[in-house]
Amino acid sequence: MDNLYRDFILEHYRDPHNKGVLDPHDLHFADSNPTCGDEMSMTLLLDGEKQRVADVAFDGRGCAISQASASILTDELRGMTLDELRALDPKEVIENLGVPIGPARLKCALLSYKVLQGAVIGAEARWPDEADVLAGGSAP
Amino acid sequence: MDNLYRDFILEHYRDPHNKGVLDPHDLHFADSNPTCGDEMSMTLLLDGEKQRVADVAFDGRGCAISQASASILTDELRGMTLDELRALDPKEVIENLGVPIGPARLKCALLSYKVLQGAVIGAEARWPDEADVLAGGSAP
Amino acid sequence: MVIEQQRADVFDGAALRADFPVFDRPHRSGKPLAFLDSAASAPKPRAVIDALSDAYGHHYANVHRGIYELSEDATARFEGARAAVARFIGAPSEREVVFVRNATEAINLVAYSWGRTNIRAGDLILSTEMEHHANLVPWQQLATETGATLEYVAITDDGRLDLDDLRRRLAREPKLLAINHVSNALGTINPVAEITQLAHDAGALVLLDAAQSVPHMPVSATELGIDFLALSGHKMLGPSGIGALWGRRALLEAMPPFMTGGSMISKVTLAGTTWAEVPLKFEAGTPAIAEAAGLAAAIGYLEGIGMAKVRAHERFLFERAWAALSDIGGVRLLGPASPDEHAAVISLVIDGIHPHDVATIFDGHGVAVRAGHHCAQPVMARYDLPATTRASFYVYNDLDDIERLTDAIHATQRLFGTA
Amino acid sequence: MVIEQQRADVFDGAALRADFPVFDRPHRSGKPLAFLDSAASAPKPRAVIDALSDAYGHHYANVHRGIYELSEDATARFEGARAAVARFIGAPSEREVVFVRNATEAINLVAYSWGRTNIRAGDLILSTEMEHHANLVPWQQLATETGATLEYVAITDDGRLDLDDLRRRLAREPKLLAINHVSNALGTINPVAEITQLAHDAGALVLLDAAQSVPHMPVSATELGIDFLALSGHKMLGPSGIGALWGRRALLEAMPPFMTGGSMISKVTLAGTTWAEVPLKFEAGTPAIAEAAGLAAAIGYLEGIGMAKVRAHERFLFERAWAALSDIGGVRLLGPASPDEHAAVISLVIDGIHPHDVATIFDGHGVAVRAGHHCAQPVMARYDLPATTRASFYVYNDLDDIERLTDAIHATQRLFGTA
Ligand SMILES: Cc1ncc(COP(=O)(O)O)c(C=O)c1O
Ligand SMILES: Cc1ncc(COP(=O)(O)O)c(C=O)c1O
Repeated sequence: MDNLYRDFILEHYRDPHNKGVLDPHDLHFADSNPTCGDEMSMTLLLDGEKQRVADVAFDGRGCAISQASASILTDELRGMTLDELRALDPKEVIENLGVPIGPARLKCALLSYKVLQGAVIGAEARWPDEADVLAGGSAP
Repeated sequence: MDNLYRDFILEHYRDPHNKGVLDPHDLHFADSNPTCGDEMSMTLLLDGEKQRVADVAFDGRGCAISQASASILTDELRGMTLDELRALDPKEVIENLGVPIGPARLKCALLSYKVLQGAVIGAEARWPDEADVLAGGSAP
Repeated sequence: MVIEQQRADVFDGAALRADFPVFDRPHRSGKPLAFLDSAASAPKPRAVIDALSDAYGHHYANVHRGIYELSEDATARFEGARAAVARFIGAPSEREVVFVRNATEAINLVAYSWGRTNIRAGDLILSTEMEHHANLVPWQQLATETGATLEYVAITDDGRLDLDDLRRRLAREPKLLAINHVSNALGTINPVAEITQLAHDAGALVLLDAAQSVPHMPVSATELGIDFLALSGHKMLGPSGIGALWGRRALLEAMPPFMTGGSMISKVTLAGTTWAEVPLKFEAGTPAIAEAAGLAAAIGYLEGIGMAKVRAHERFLFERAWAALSDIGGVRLLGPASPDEHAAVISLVIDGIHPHDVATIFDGHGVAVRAGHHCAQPVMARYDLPATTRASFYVYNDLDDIERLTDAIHATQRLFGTA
Repeated sequence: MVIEQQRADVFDGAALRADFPVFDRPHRSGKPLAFLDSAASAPKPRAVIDALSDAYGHHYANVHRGIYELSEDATARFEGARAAVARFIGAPSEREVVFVRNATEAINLVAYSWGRTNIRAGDLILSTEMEHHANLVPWQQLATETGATLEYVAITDDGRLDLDDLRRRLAREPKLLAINHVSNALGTINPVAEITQLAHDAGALVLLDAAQSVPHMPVSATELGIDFLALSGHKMLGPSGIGALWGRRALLEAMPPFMTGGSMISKVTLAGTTWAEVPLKFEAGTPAIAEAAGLAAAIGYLEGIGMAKVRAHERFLFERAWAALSDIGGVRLLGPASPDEHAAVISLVIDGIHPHDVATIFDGHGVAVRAGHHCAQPVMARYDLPATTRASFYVYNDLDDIERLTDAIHATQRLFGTA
């Protein structure tokens, strides 16, 4: 679908926000999308109370969708509490992308979400259930 | 196929020739048709030179086709040499039955042949290849 | 003999034949086909055949990995079929449904994967004397390889499971009870909910071979309380080459894969491999894609009738057939007489005539039945029979088929002079 | 870019599209379908779809055990399909052909049955760096379970098997070499006859994963000299849910069964079981009956064209596609450049654009390609790529598809600003 590749998606891909590795950091996780081999890591720095996100960065290689999704997602995280991160709805991540994501690209769009979940739960997170995430009817 | 069940087949079934067990005997073998559970044994008595069949009997339970086939086959064996028995063509066994045998009943018709082969080779014989035996075009 | 045409059932089986092309085909007997071998495999309605043609013609591509329209379409239909199976058998989640070739593979999968991980020397596995070979031989193999003991729950003279014998054997704390819901050789319906309760109380898991029940009656894995369920698509009007294993998610997740290869992996390196999530972990390689769509169509066809009605229809035919057959001299019937305990699968013996002869002669009358051991040789041994003749009924059967059956028996007895 | 329409090949691929209903179906791109993913699974010609409908509608019953017309008919067609497969792959006898679900199951069958009986701790098994997961993971599992060593023959930078490395590893006397004929990730055609000679000289058996060769070129198991061959029906225009294992008869006969149940037994008692003869010994339960007929129809369709012509057609398309793609800046091609060593399967990398994005954008242009690791993650690791885009060709492809492909690449590069 060409209309996945709106200008702002391509801009995020070419010029991703929050790309890199935070050093020092409080949380770190790396995961991959087994269907395409994309790898992504995320580092988070917390505030003094270790409650809220002070800074965040992601790193790794991937497609435009996974990179743009990570770029857009990480922009939203500063100031959020760990509980808020854990409660994040994958549907919202998809909606925030602002382009129609079908089942074939869902894992690309959710890789950043999965890595983030891994970072906050301290273990590999499951892929969200396709049926749940696409139920909103955002499939093309 | 009703025309399998000609009167002479049913007569052989009701009144089989050479039924029973020879005691003493020179050769003995028992085998079964795994698809229907029929079991058959054969005993053969050889002549003084242990070359030719002096007497033969078969025993066991089975369908009309396997019983008639054994009855008809055993009628033919007296006086034959062991080499002749081993060279017996399963096609002839089918032809001697005188009724059209299709693939579904081939094992019934050839059980006696297989038991006889077992007796003369002293080990379980293989089922003849269906394609070979039916090639004659006797299939319905 | 003419069977009285008053009906107490719920739909007209003969009318459904119009949906099944096989009944239009000319048969060499010159007679219409009285098909009484559905327990072996069922004919297919046009709805299933058309669903296959449509799936192959317009929605076919490999599933799961394709980023293009056709593959997304094929994947959605394949996963939709999984959901249909889950709904049809009352499974809590479609993620617990593994597509396999047939019930046999479903049982082998459990024997290999669960069995090789959980069964140790000295363990006890229970099966029963009434099982199909598919639910016997894999357990024999498992017992042989692991040094476990395999025992068979006894059956009664009238073909019911001996519940006292079951209780005695359960007291020795088997790890698993592998049992069929409906016996294909006897027609017996086992009281599975009650049996499962007993087995669970004794700490045993229950694997249900539902190959003969799911096609013919409402079955809910949840309500029965079982742990694994095996079924075959081809016995429920669906395509050949597809079946399903259902298992409780926690069990499936703890099990290692059975076959390995594409689709079932998470990450492969030359040094080693990690597995995909359930159910993909158990589906190595390209699955029976269009056949899954065909199975969903078969489920749709059966749901269109309603499984309670299917069961009522078959119960009615069973009662009529049992009564009619009981009236014929020289005919013995196997299995329980009560329609509560007996599906529309009737194993019979005609005195003095071998089942192979029976089936051949019936074929000449256009009546298709099965003759043999029905892949249940221990049942034959139990009743000291070489084989039986089996007539089994389904949605397209009706009273006329019972008449054709009884007529064929009379004709056969006349031919053999045993009438 | 317009590709010159002068042709050096043998038939008109575009004209064959009329035989395949999928090309009539409307696609959401609004454009005709340029299907370049046949290496994953092939569309079906009407001849196959109709053969399936006919098999299900008029010739369907369970096979092997039925004594009535329909079952005899179904059995004859099923065994006829086995003979067709044997003929198609140059097997000495159809009794050496085992029907399975797919190539993956064929390989697992050998790994379980032959492997568990013949491989001991310390033994060496060889596979290669270019294998599909189906020909890697089963051997990893076997090695892990038995304590054997699994090594991978190296591949060269241009994707050919490193024959020196093969010789070195063969010198250590492996028991088995498991190798693909054509790599689905690189397109490489391996010199199997030569490799088999080397392996046999070293005392190793050769299992050939022919999933990507049998559909596309004449293959003779006898001429290649191999010991086992695995194939999938769905990649050769046939149905899903059916594939075949061929093995030398003596090997198959010496192997224990893999799955157990009905049809594959000789005699079952509660105390133990004996097995049916090859190939039935390996076909537990009800097989993919109608799918076998469909596979025979696919073979008939391919034989109607002639496999030498199929190969010539694809070789022509490969040469044209390779040349056209090589001309595009920012595009890198994997695998050997010679058409003698490269099937019509081209893995490519477009600089700066991820294959997943490529495939999605191509889909918008009606061009279906595969993006990913192609179930060959070690190949990706070897070339340090996360994934590639793969275009694969078959009988219905032609020069217009190459043009669609190159146009789509240009459009993608423009969209990403990398043109
Ligand atoms: C080289 C090769 N081997 C094996 C396979 C596995 O085939 P299937 O998924 O049909 O078992 C494939 C399919 O992609 C393949 O390309
Ligand atoms: C009770 C029962 N279990 C298992 C099976 C095996 O089914 P399949 O051959 O489809 O694997 C059958 C089929 O006859 C059956 O009747």
